[in-house]
Amino acid sequence: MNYGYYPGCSLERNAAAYDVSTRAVAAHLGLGLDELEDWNCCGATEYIAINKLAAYALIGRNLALAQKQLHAPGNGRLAADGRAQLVAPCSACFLNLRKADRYLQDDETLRTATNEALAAGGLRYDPGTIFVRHLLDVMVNDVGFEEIKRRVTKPLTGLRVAPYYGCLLVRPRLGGELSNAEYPTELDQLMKALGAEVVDFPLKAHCCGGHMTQISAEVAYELLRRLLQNAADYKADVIVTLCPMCQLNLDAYQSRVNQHFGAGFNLPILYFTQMMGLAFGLDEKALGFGKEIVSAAAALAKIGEPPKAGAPARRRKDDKALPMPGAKP
Amino acid sequence: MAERIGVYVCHCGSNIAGVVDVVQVAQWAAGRLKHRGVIIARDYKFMCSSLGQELIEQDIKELGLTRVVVAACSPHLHEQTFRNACARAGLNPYLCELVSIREQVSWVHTDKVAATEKAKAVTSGGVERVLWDEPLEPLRVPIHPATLVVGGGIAGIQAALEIADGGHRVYLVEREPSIGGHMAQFDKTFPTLDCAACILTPKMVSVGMHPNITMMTWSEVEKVEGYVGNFTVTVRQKARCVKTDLCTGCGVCEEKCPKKVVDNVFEAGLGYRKAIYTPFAQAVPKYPVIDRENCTYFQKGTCKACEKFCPTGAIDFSQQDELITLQVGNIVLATGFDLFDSRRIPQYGYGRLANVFTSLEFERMCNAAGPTNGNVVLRDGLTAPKTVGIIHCVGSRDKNFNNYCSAICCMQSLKFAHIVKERTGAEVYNFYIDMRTAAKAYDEFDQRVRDEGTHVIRGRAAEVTDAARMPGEEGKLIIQAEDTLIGRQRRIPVDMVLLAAGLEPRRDAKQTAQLFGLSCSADGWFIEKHPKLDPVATMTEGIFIAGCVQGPKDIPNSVVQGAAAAARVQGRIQQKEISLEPVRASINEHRCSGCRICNNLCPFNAILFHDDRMVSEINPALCQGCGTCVAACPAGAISGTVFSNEQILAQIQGLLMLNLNGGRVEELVAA
Amino acid sequence: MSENGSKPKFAMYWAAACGGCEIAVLNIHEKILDVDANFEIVFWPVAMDAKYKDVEAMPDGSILLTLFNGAIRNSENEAIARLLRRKSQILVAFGSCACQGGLPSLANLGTSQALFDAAYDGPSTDNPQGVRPQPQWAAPEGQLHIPEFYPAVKTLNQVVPVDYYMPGCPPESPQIAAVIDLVLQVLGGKAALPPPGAVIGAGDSTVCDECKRARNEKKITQFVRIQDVQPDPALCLLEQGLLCNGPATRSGCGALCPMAGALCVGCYGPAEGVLDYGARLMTAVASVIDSTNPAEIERILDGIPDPAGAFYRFNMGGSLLRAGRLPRKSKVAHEP
Amino acid sequence: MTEQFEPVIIGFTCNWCSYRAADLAGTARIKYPPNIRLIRLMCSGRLDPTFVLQALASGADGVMITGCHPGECHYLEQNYKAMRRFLLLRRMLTQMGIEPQRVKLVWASAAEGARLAQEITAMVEEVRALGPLNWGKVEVPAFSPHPSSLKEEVPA
Repeated sequence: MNYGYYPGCSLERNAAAYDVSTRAVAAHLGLGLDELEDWNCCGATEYIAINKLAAYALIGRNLALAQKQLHAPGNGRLAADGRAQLVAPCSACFLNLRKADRYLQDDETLRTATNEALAAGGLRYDPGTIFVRHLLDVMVNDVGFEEIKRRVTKPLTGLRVAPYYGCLLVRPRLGGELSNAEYPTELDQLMKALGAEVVDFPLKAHCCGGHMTQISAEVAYELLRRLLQNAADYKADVIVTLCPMCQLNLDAYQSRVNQHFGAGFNLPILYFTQMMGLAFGLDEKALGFGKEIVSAAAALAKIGEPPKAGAPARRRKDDKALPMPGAKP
Repeated sequence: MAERIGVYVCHCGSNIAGVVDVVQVAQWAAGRLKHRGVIIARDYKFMCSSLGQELIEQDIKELGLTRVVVAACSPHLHEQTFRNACARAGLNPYLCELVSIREQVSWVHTDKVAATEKAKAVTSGGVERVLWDEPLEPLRVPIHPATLVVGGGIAGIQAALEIADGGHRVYLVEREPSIGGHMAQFDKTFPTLDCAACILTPKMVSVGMHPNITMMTWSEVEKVEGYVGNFTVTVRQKARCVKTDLCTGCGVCEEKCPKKVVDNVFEAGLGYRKAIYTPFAQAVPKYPVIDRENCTYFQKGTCKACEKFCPTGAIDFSQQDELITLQVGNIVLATGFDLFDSRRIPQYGYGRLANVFTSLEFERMCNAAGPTNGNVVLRDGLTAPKTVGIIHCVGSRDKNFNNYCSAICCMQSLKFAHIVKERTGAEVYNFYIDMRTAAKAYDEFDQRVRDEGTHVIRGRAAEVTDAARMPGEEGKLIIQAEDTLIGRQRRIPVDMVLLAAGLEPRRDAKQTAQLFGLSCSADGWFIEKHPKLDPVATMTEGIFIAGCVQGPKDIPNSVVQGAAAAARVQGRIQQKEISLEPVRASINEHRCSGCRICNNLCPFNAILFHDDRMVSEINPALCQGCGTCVAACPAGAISGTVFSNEQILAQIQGLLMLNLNGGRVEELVAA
Repeated sequence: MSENGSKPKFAMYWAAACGGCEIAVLNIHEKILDVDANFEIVFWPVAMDAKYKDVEAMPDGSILLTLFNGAIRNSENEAIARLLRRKSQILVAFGSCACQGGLPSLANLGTSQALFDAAYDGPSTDNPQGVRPQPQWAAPEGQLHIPEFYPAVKTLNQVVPVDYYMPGCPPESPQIAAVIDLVLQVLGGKAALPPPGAVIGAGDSTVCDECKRARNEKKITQFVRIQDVQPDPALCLLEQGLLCNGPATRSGCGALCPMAGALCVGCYGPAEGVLDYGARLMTAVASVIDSTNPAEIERILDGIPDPAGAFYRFNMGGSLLRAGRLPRKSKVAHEP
Repeated sequence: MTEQFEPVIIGFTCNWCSYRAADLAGTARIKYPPNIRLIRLMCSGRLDPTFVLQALASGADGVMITGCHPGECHYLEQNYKAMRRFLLLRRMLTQMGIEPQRVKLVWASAAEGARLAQEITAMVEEVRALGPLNWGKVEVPAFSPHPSSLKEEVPA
């Protein structure tokens, strides 16, 4: 299957590991990623608050480029509903593109103004022609767990993974996101399919603080501490993310958080595509390992270790414990 | 024969006359509609008063009226009144039209001139329509005296007992092995806190002993045919594998059965039962059933422990399901509700966090006959909680799940708070949106529980988590909520969380509705005939609803509905026959081409196709008169009484006032 | 009925028509000799030479039977309709066009301008001078007139009262023969005329009544066009998603088209008592679409690219909307 | 004072929901313009497209079809049939040059008196903006619309 590909700025710099692992895994799975030509920044999370029209024109330009490139005759990238599919790995880019498509559809004034701005560059965007999707959605729903399981050659056995979704992918609900905004499970299932031991990570959809590190560091550190503390409490070896912002915050600011709270967190933060590549047996260097600030080497060394916990204790005759909901006898 | 029409315009005090110039309307009708057959048009203060009705009767007799049009209130209010008046004067009641110039004119418009013009148009529509009215007789259907009650919960039990006490045969069908329903699972009932079993068991025993009640448990209705007064119902009696004539209910089989199963029905998943079981000690009937899916013998071919130990030889593995056909005149549906599945709100942790319980689990927990013998303990079965959080409105009043209020959860949650306090002395926090305690002695109960020291926090819980953030939270479940009364986010660490899950229609409610030919609201609750004035009847004649099948309600209201449905049924039986509105469709066989367009349009299966003659026919007793087939017949071979094509087309012409000189002469005066 | 022992007079006329009705009359074979033997044919432009002025010269009511085929497209059609009405005792609307407007009345969906554009300026027209018909033209020989083209096609009964209706495009020859037999019997005093206004030469059910194809309860999930499928030869065509007009079309033709595997196109018009042909067909077809989802219903309806044409093919002129505002049959409340 | 065009709209209502909604609007004294005239049917499934055509051909400027919300039909599912007929009818009317705003399908439960009044008000304004339908400007023949209904001027 073929998709338009919008990497976004982060993937060219701090999240280069996400970009290379995405491309490597996609190639391995036979997914065609057709990068948009001449794409520009999505405006990230704050631009919309500063100048709405400029923000929509900025995002709209990418959608217009996608429409031009993906709807070109003979392109063959159209879905059954006639829309072209555009994949964004970054949650912020994904949300901006998805939101812009929807709001341009709903708000005629905004649509007209945006298209007037785009016309200056010889472009226009017809809302609804591009179906914006997050990379995780494509992996889970188009490729599917069965296919992923089939591709695993080096299962991630023994590695305790905390799956972290962040907030931009799950909210707001504009259609086509993950199954549950409050407690999504797709990444959990994906990691299980790769053979990892997945910890039930209660803060999986809580905020990482976003750009709060630049505005009010103390607030940001507390948010990050909660996430790291929770992952550590659950004895996770790594936190797996799907968003460059989350990765950056948890990775780059981990030492500051340790300093600030006198803590000793040492949790590598990796992209889910890196884990996929690893389990598929792809070359580690080609997956961007080593670019993370908190080194993942020690954690990854655990892969293949036998499970630590012994067999679950047999139920004793006099055990008074009540069955859990949905328990089989 | 020339038609002689009387037109009567009602003032309704000032209700109509205050906006519509009724005198002018009457004069206009007498003059301008004369060539349409109007020979008299009167206005009168209150047409529905006995004097008003007498006016019509007198005109029918003295002026020889052949048709009557009354312009007054909604036909839903007084259509019957004026039809009766006509009948008393010897005019067929179906030659009378009531058109609404109150609800649809004087009460909704302010411009007096425009309203008067519209009243004329509406009257003119009535006059054109009445010309095409046909004299009709109501349909009379005999009523079979037996009744089917589906569902053996408290509503069904009440209905069955009332009808049986009235001396009529009742078949009570229940799909579980015992009657009792949800009420049998409860410990205490609010607000009086009397023991559910103590008040329910005597009623269950009465059902079991009643000479007029044929109880059919472990059974399901499979097919419903026929119509009001004369239903033929097929019931599948599932194989119990126990001969009830030999079984004494001693319970040895259950004791000896080696197979233990989590009981997801009666024990709400909190306890176990055997593969051969009676769901609870007071079950009626007392005979156990074998759950074939879990029975070792049925799955693996060996065991038969129950057969070996049964002192009376009552076990019979060879029993087969039986199909039983019943003849009944009326049906009461009391199939109850299912609990909202709390796993659908994953942020509350049910199914993931061990010490989160649903309301039904907790009912079983505090029941002395339940899995913990009434001890309030954590999932380990040993530890008593020191703090308990109770979350209201789980799955109710939430646009993500159900918009409606489940009606019972506030009181149930307060009851839980009381029981927890009483049994464990724990601190209790109730998280509510609005406290809804509107019934006799309910609000007093709320006050009592608050006085006992229960903390009530007004705020919908955002999440339940075991992720500790602050000291004191470790090892606890933390409920995060915004306390909207103080405007603060709060985190309350507790040992146990109870989710007051809402009530939902049965998972198979849609199929049940289809089986009985009823309709469900968008939420899935069965629709009553009228939400206020006819709450237990349905659109399908002869089928009544009672209890939670109609919508969430507590025990007193379920009992009330059970009794109300029984009263309606008994009234029917007493009448021996019932008159039905003759709104029916029929097919002109000569004109029918047998194209079969209409064949699958009738949800009541009233349309029959005769293969031999290649024509379709409508069974008037099954027809409910919706007219869909009339509107669909491409050959125009189907006609419908009371709402015929001619009547409606004429009314359109009349409303557009084309009865005058072939054009729309009376334009509305600009408003 | 005959005067002075002479034979009763017969006339036949074509207005806006294709000529098929005339052929159908000739197609009754030797029965045509009975017509000749029993009638004096006074006016039949396709069969004999006659001038309008000859008809005008006849006494009013002197023609016993006139078969009028074709719709009213222009002022000439209307003038002759009025003329023949005046001269005839019995005026029969003969064929789909006279009864219901027929195919010509589909033109009512567009404007006259669009029609002329298509005829005189279409892609297949060679008209370098851009000639358009002119109602008047000054020729060297004097002022020439052509009939006025009406903005909409009318049925015969929209311009004159009609005694009987004989539908079909064309009416089936055996039905014509039967009607002629009947008229002859009436002339011989052996039968009575049907009630005025009746439809003659047709049945009063619909085409399905005569169609032998097997049928079931209908559930339509898609509409297909007959050129795109190989229909089951024994099964109801509508059930196969083919828009057969049979269910709504008056019987009498013997279901020739559907029996031969072609769709009924509705030329026999509405069944007895039906006010609007297209509405009846449309409501029937829509009722059996097997979906409750508006988007899916719309998708299924996309299979009918031209609903107005599909549901009113032969019946636009006689339909409610394209007939303009008409007083409906009203129940007589007072004795006259 | 310029005279405002007052459209006439024929409304078809279902006995169980929208007619009761209209009654409720009355009981609650909710106001709406007097331009609509209602006809009661037992169900929106009774709605024959002929009625709509007849209303438009007889001088109505618009037609409002109302019924129970999908899934709430008192006859189980007949409102879906009304919906199918409406969707097809609307396509055909569009071909005939009748603006789609003139024929509307509105779902209204018995409890939605206010909503029905709102819908009526909105539709009256919409049709007012469109102007008269003027269907009568197409040929107005003086004779019976249907063969079988001819009663007069038949020679013996």
